[in-house]
Amino acid sequence: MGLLDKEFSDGNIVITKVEDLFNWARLSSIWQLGFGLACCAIEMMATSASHYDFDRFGVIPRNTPRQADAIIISGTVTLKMAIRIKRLYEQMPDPKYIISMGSCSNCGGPYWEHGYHVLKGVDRVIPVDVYVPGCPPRPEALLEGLLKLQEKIRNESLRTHSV
Amino acid sequence: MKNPEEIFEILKKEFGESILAIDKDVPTEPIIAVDPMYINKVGQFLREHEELKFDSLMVLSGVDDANGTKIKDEDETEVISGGTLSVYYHLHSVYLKHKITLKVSTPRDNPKAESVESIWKTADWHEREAYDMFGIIFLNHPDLRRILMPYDWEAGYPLRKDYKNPEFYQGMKVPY
Amino acid sequence: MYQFLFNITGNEIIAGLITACIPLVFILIFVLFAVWFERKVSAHMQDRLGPMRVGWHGVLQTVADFVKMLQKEDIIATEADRKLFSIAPVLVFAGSFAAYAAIPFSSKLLGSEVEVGIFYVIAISSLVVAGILMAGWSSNNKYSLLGAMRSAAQIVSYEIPTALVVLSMVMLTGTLSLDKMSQMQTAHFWDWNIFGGPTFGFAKFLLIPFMFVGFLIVYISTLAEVNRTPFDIPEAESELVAGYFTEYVGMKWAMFMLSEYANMFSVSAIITILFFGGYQSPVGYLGNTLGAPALIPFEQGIWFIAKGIFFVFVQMWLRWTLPRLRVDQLMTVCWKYLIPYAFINLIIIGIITLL
Amino acid sequence: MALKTETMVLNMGPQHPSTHGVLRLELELEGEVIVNVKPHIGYLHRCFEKHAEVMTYPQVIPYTDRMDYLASMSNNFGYVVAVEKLLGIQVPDRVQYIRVIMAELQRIASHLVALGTNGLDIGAFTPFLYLFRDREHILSLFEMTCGARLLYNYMWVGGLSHDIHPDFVRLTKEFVNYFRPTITELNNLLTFNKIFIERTANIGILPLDTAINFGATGPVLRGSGLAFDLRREDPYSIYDRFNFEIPTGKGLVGTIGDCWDRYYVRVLEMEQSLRIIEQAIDPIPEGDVQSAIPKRVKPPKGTVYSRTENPRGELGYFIISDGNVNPFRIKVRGPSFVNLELMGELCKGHLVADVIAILGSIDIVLGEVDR
Repeated sequence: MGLLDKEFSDGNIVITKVEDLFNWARLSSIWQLGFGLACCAIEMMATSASHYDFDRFGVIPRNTPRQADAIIISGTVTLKMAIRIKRLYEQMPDPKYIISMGSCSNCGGPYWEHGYHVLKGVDRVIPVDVYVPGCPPRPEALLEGLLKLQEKIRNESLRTHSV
Repeated sequence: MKNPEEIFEILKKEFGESILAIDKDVPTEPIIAVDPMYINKVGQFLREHEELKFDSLMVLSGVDDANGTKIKDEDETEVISGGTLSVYYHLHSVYLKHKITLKVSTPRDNPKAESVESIWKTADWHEREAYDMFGIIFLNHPDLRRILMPYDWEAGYPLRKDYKNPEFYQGMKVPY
Repeated sequence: MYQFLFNITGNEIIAGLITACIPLVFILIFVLFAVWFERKVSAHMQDRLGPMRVGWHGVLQTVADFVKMLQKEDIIATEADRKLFSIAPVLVFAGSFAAYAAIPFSSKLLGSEVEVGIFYVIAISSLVVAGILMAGWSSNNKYSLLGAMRSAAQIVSYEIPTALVVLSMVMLTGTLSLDKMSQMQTAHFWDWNIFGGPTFGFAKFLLIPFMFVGFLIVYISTLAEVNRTPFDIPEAESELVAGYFTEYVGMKWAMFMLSEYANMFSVSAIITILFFGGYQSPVGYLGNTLGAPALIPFEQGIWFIAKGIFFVFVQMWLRWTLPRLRVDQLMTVCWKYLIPYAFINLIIIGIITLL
Repeated sequence: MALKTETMVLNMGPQHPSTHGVLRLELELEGEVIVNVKPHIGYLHRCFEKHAEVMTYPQVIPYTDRMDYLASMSNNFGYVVAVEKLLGIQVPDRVQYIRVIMAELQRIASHLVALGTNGLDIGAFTPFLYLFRDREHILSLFEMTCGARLLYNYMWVGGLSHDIHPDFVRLTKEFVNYFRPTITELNNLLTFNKIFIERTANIGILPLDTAINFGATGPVLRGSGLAFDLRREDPYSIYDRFNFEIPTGKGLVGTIGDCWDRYYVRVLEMEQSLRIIEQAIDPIPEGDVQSAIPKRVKPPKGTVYSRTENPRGELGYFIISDGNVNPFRIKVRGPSFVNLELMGELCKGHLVADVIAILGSIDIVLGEVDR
């Protein structure tokens, strides 16, 4: 965003307007990568089904990492799967966000002590934006996690990427 | 419909010394111990015999009996040496509706047993899982490699009682 | 329209540019509307609400999607064939946009009164196949290669039943030009071709069943040409992940979506012209009754767009109810059923027009 | 000189829209026709058996929930029946009746997801959402009794965690009356839909003897024509008090044992479960559900292998106890783990699109395959 980094003398009216528009667009059409790992994936499916309807917030599942903006890591991340998740994260185009859903992907969940094959938290492999607690979190909790992510995007500024 | 004692008699008569013993005192199910190198012949016989017709292997589970001696090696972790790793076969006949449990005990340092994959196709993955979790090698199994753990996992066999977690796996910290 | 502008400006380039811009503007607005419309239609069919939070009832949803896609990082895979990779979406969009040149929106607003209108449209819309093959090959990804192969085979083989039915309609109406075809079906719905054409007589009643068969054949085969369910095998989410545009990101992928929806409308437009009286209104014009003939072209435009959107709605309706056909079943439907029926239909209509 | 062709290996990787979670299928393709399928599993191996060795008997129950997360009630049921057989304790009738009702409700919910995703793989998106709408009713019933939507930890060794809600009986009856017409709605929309039949009839035909040899159980085995249901074969709990039929594949549309049969067996099973619920719901006997729960679960030294009818097939728990508080070894026979071995057998000679249809009809849950 070299063009916009130049400080206009009279300041920020132009930038905040454009910033709001860009942030509003990014937050109101978050396309999630359609893949689930474990029990949380069933709750994620229930959230995008008719009763809780993810589509109200503009979230539609996309199948290829190329066209997805956010991954919802829903389920236990095992060591064998962690390598794949890292590659998926790298394949996604840049303004991308990660929602870690469920205590398994937050910190290893019920498998933290004796799970020899479980990665203790997905943030050891990819940077996470929003953690949704619960095992599995209720659909309302996932929706609240999405709203938290939207809030975070709303405050992002074009000049310095806030992550 | 035969109960385990009759089946044990038939097997004893057929195979003689390779059928070791039957123990009935332990609750809920009598178990017939079999010699590990003859298990595929016994299995073939159990499947073909018209009075028995055990045509489906319900489950094949590896067990670490942990009955060896516990010795402390240099960094004060205890390693079990000697003792046995055993494999339990639960067989069931769909048409004659009777069940039997076989047990095979193999020495812990080089656990070898015959594969029954040629008799019951379902044993293919069960044996691979027993190998993956305990290191029991099944002779002439089509492709015996790890099934649940990553293929390049060198830190031993996880379900053994004396298993220790590796520190790192491909750059990721394993323990909490 | 071109002639009218040429008289004003006197310079062909400007006139040509302006007449080309009108369908482009229409397509952009239509795509913004159609994507939102599809999400709302599919949502309400599935007992849920669809986009609600972005504007009143999610009206600005597609605008948000569009602006978000502007910000996406443009990834081209290292082994991808760089030049082909970027040309493919442009070619696919060019194919579907060029078809709008000959579509008469109303008696006044008409790209170019081309004598061979329908022939041009069918020829130009097969340009899309080249673009799809390029996209599939250049993104160096097994899934897109499989998707591109399938969609090329599908589009090429479904052109034949479309061409046959169009041939039978040309035989009936006697002209190739879309504009004349629309004018012939005068402003009352019983004169439309679906009900046997304008001339009253015994042939008109004989024609009606074969017109319906022709309409069904051409509707099914244009569905397949536009890759919509039950024929959307090239981008079958469940098998090929996303077909030939698996590797495309942001704006390049938006071009594919633009051309898919543009194709959907152009195909529905062709069907309305062939069978449902193009821009003629079914119940006569308000302009005549109020005595303001200048009003008629706008009414015609509104009727034309309304009919087009109705057929686009039916395509969406089919997409969210029917499962998907397999590739070989799709080919058997085309070669074993649609083409023979189209031939028989062609012969019978020929005989009837000779009566 | 024959044209030299080599097969293309296509990876339907762990992230794929229709592999029901994290399963990698390595397809060897000859053009579009499949030469060989090699499933790679283990992407969701959560070390259940290691946890079972370090936890006490009651602590293992939440881990059984997370194995087959679509049928947690049946997992609890299987484990609890096994431990009670080892302990030799008798459970009051009220607990038995509630357990049967919960297991049958869970069977309907699990079949709804199975049928929905099977339709979704073949491209029918809307039936998936209708079935999920009906499933929400069952989830609210579960939520009313034990507070959780998906993983319940409801059945304890010797009893239940909570007694049922006062108007649970009324709401279940309402659900049964509401649900019966929706099955016919599903049949009109998807089961007898021409394209769905075209895509699933005569695909992935499983002859009966290979099914038995591969140890397939549940709707996969019954789809091939054998009426083998553990609730009737080897009745546990009080299933022998109810009368219900065992639906089997009859090849109405294609041959016996094809994808459509496995699909249709699940639809008929849902109706049978409704019948069981109706018979079980009326006379739920009175009593305290936690009366038979032992203070400390310390079974004697010995082994037990008990098998129950999970919606996907025979769920077996092989427990070896050496007399102290936590189990010495628990081996779980997951039905999906065994049914998944059929993939290599069923997909030979089919097209890529059929692999998805066959995988959907076998209906696997990765939590149970990888344990």
